[in-house]
Amino acid sequence: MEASSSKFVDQLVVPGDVILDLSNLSNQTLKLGGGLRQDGDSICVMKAGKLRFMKPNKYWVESSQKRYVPSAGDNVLGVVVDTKPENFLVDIKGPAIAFLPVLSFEGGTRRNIPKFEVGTLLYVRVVSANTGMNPELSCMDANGKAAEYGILKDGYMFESSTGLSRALLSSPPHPVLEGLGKKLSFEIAVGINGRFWVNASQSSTVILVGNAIQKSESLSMVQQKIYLEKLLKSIQ
Amino acid sequence: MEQRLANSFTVTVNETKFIENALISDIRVDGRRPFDYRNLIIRFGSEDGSSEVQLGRTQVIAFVTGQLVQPYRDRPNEGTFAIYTEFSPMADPSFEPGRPGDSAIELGRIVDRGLRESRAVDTESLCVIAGKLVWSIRIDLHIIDNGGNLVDAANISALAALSTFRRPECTVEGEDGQELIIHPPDVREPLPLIIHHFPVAVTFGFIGKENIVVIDPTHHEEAVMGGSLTVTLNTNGDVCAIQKAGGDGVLQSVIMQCLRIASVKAGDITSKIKNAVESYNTQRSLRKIKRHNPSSTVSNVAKHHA
Amino acid sequence: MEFVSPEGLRLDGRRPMEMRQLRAELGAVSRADGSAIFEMGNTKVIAAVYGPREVQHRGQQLNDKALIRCEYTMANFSTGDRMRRPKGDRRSTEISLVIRQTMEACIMTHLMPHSQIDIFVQVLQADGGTRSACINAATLALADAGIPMCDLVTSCSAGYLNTTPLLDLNYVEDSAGGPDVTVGILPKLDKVTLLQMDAKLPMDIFENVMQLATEGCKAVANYIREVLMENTKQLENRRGV
Amino acid sequence: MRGMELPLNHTQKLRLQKALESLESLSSVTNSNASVTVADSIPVNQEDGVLKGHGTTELEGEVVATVCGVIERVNKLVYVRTLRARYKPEVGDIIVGRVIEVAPKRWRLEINFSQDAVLMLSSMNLPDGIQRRRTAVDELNMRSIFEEDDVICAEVRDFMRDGSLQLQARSQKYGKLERGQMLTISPYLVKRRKQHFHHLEQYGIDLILGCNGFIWVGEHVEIKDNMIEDEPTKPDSKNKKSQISTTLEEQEETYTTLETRQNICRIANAIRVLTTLGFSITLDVILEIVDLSTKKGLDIHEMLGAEFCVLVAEKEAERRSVSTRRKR
Repeated sequence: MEASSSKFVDQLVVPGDVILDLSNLSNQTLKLGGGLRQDGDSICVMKAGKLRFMKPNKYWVESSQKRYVPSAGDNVLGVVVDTKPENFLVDIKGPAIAFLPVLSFEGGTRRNIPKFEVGTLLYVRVVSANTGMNPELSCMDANGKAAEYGILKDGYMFESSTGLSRALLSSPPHPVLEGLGKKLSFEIAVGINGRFWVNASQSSTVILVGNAIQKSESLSMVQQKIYLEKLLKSIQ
Repeated sequence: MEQRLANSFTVTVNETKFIENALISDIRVDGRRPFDYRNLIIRFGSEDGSSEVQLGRTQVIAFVTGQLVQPYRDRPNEGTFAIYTEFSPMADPSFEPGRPGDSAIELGRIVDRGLRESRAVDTESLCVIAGKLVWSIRIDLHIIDNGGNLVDAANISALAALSTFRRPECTVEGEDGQELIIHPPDVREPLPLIIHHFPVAVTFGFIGKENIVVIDPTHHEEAVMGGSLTVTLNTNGDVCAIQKAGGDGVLQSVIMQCLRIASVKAGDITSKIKNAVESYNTQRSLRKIKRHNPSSTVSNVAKHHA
Repeated sequence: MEFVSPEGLRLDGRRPMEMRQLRAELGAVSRADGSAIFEMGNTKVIAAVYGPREVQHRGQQLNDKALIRCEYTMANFSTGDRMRRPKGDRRSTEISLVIRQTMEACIMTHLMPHSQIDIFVQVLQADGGTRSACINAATLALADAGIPMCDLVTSCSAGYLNTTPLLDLNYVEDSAGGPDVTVGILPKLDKVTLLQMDAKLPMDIFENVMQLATEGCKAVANYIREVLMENTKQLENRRGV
Repeated sequence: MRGMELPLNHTQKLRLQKALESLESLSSVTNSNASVTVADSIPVNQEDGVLKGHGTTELEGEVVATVCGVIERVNKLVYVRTLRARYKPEVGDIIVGRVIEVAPKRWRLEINFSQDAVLMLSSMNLPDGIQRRRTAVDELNMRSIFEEDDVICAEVRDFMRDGSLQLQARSQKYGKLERGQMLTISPYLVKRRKQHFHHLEQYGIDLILGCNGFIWVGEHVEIKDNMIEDEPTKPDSKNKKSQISTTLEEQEETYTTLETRQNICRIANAIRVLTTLGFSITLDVILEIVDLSTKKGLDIHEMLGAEFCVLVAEKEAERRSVSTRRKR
C-alpha cells in the first residue's frame, strides 16, 4: 500500500480524526509533522487544519493561527522588547520571548554590538526552538552573512495569521500581492510568524497594500480576483 | 519580568513613526481620514435594556437592571443611578483579572459624569414612595473586545441600553397609600425611562510632536498617542462633560475645534442610536402582538399601552 | 440660591473673577526629596515627592523612561463631616490617575530610565478646588526635588452660577451643582494638558469659562514661579561659595 | 523658612535675619541674575553655537531651564546647576553608600542616585590584597566582605550601557566604614574637591565628605598598606594566621574611647547645624564651628539649639564678608 493512501490528504481535519491505520500498512516508515500523533496503531490529528502530504512519506497538518510556534529555520519578524547584556529579547508571537544573542550579527564582536531601542522591528531567522527553552534567533544566514536579515526601517508592520503569511510566501505567488505588485511599487517582508511589513514612498500605498492583503485572507480565490480588480480600478 | 513583556504590547518604532507620517498626509492606518468615525453597529439583546455595540473591533455590552430600594436620605424622592464597568481579561491581554484597573475606573467615571451629572435620566420619575422606595437603576458595562476607544463605545452602549430599558409599572394603593403593587409585564406594559437628552461621548487622540488630532483612535493609535480628550455633549449643543486627564498639552483653540467637530459627530451618533432603538421598538411591539394573539382581551391591553 | 449678589459680590466677598489667597511653602516634609504645601483660600494640600529612586517592584521597571506613581488621599478631617473614607475609592483612584498623567506630561521621564518617582498628595483641608490645589502642590514638590520638567503645570477651576462665570469655586459654590471646569495648563507653552468638566453648559459659555480658568492658571503660575525663584535664590545665597 | 523648626525668641529671630540678610547682600550681585526656575528661558547668544548641558532643553528656538537652579557657562556649554536634587554622579567622585543587597558577583548600594549603584566583586580589592581572578569561593564569601546595611566608601567608575552606575574600590582607603556615624545631607552642599578624605588629627577622627551627600564621621583608622602585596610569594598561610590572631587584639582595638565618641558627635552636630542653615560643607567651616562650640563651652546636645544656630549664622556671615573683602 502506498503511504499517501490516507483519504484525508488535502482535506480539513479536526482533532481526533484518525487519518491512517498502521495495522493496514505494510512495513513503512512515516514522518509525522506538526499536529499529528501516533496513538497505538493509528495516526491521530491534534489540531484543526488541512492535512498535507509530501512524497514519499511526510504528513503534517497545516493550519492558520494568530500565534506562532517557533521552528528552526523559519524567517520571522520580531520586535525588540528589552536589551540584556548577552541577548536582545525579541517578541516573535511565540509562546516565549526569543533571544537574539548580541553577537549574532555579521562580523559581530563585543565591540560593535548594535544598539536597538525597544520597539525595533527585525527580520530574523529562528536558529533553534526546543521545548522548555527560549527560541534563539540570528541575524545571519547559515554562512554567517547578513543576507536580508536585520533592522527594518520605516514602513508599517501589519499583523496577520500564520496561514496568510504562508500564502504570501507560497509559489505561485499570492494573487492579490502579485496584482498589487504589478501596479504599485512597494517593499514587503513576510515573517512566517504571522506578520508582514510593507514599505513604500507614499504612506497611502503602504496602507492600501497592507489592508488589501489583510482583507484578502477571508476571501475565496474568485472573490480575491474581483476585489483586486475593484481595488486596482480605484487606484487609477 | 518576561511574563510582563510577553503580555504587554510593544508598539514598534516603525509603527509610531508611520502613524505620525501618514497623518501628516491626512490618512490613517485603517484607511480613515483623521475625522472619520469607525463603523458603528448597535444591536439589542432579546431582553429590554440590553445592548451590544460594535465600534470597529471594539465590542461593549451594556445591561440595565432596576431594583426597588430605599432612597438616599438627602434625596428622598429621587431614584438612584449607578454605572459599573467590567474589563474582562478576555478583551485585552493587558487587562488583569480581579480588581478594576485605573483605566476601568476612569472609563466608569467619564460615562458616569456624562450621564448622571448632566441629569440625562430623569431620576425624580423613578420615585415610588417618597423616602421609602425608589427605583435603583444599574448599568453594567462589559468590555468584550478592546479595539480602542472604549469610552465612546461604552457610552453609546449605555445610552442604547437605557433607551430600551423598561421597568414594571408600580402603583400605590391601600388606605394609607403604603401598599405597593408591581404589575407584571403581561398585565400592564412596563414603562420606559424618561431620558431628557442624549449625552454622547466623542474621543479625540493627539498624536506626534505636532499633536495632530484624530477622532475615535484605534488600539494602535492609543498606544502611540500622547494624550486624549473625551467630550460628552448632546444635540442641543450643550457640553455635558469633558475629560482630558493630563498628557500632551494642546492649544485652547484646538480644544474648541474638537468641541465643534464632536458636536457634529454627536448628532450623527444620536440619530444612529435613535434609529436603532426605534427599529427595536417596532420589532418589540410586533412580537408582543404575536405572542398575545390567542387571547384577545390581553392583546387589547397591550395595544392600548404600546 | 443667590451666589452672586446684585452688587456683584460672591458669598465669601470676592468678585466673580477674583481668586482666593494663594500661599505656598516649600520643604514641608524633611525626609522627602521634594515637598510643598499649597493653599488656595481654605483649601490646603500637602505634596511630597520621592525619587527618582530605584524601582520598588522590578517587574514595573521601564527601560526607556521613569515610572511615575501618584497617590491622592483625603485626610479624614479635611471635610466638614469627619468620617473614615475607604482607601482607594473610585473618586480618589481617578484623581490619582489624573494627577499622574498630568505630571507625566511635563516631567522629562526619558532622562531617568529604570527609576521611579512617587508623588504623594494629601488634602488637609477641602474647600473646593482640591484637584487644582493638588496639581499645584505636586508641581512645586517636583520642582523642589530638582526633577527636570519641560514646563510647570498649574491648575485652577472655574464655574458658572447665576449666569456669571466664577473663578476658583469654593466648597459652597462647588456643591451648588453647577458646572465646574478644572483646567491645567503648561504656562510657558500656553497649552492645556488637563481639562475636566461636569454638568451641562452651552458651548460658547463653556469657552468663556475655560478662558477664565486659564487666566486663573496663569496667575497661579506667576505666583509659583515667584515662590520657586525666591527659594532658589535663598538656597544659593545661603550655600555660599 | 525651610527646615527651620527651631523655637527662636524675638532677639534671636532678628539676629538670624540680620545674618542671613548680610549673607544675601554678599552674594546677591553675582547670582541674582543667574537664578532660574523651571521653564525660564536662558539668554544665550545663538550665533556662537551653544552646547546645552544638564537642566536645559530647547523649546521653540529658545534655551529653557528644566530645573530650578543657577545658570553656569563654560565656554560654549550652558547648563543649570541644580540645588536641591538627588545626586548626579560624575566619574571619579568619591561617595559613601549603604549596601542594600548582595547579588551574584556584585553588591547593590543606595547612594542617593536615581538607581542603586553596582559594586562588582571584580572591581574591588580583596581583603588579602592580591590581584587575581575571582573564584566561586570568593563569590560565596562576599558577605564576609560587605553585608547588607554596611556603610562603605567607593569611587564612581563609569556608567553602564543601560544607564546604571558602576563603582570601584581599588584602594585601601576605600572599603567598609566602621565605628562612626553617617549623615545624609543634600548633595548640593558638598563641593567636588581634590580631597574628600580628611584626617582630623586633633580629634583622632576620619571625615569623608561623599559627593553624594552621605557624610561619614568616624574614628580614625590607620590605612595599613597590606604587607602581603609586597611579598606575593607566600600569601595564604600568613594571611590566615594573622586573621585568627587579630580577633582578640581587634576586640581591644575596636574599643572607641569616650572622648573620640564625643568628638564624632560634636563634628556630626556641627554638620547638622550647617545643613539646617543650608551652608555649604567644607572642612574649614566644620572645624570653625566645632571650635566655636568648644570656645563657648557648649555641650554637644546644645549645638542643635536655637542659640547656637544663630551664632553659626552670624559667624558664617562674618567669615564670608572677611573673605570677600580680602579678595577685593
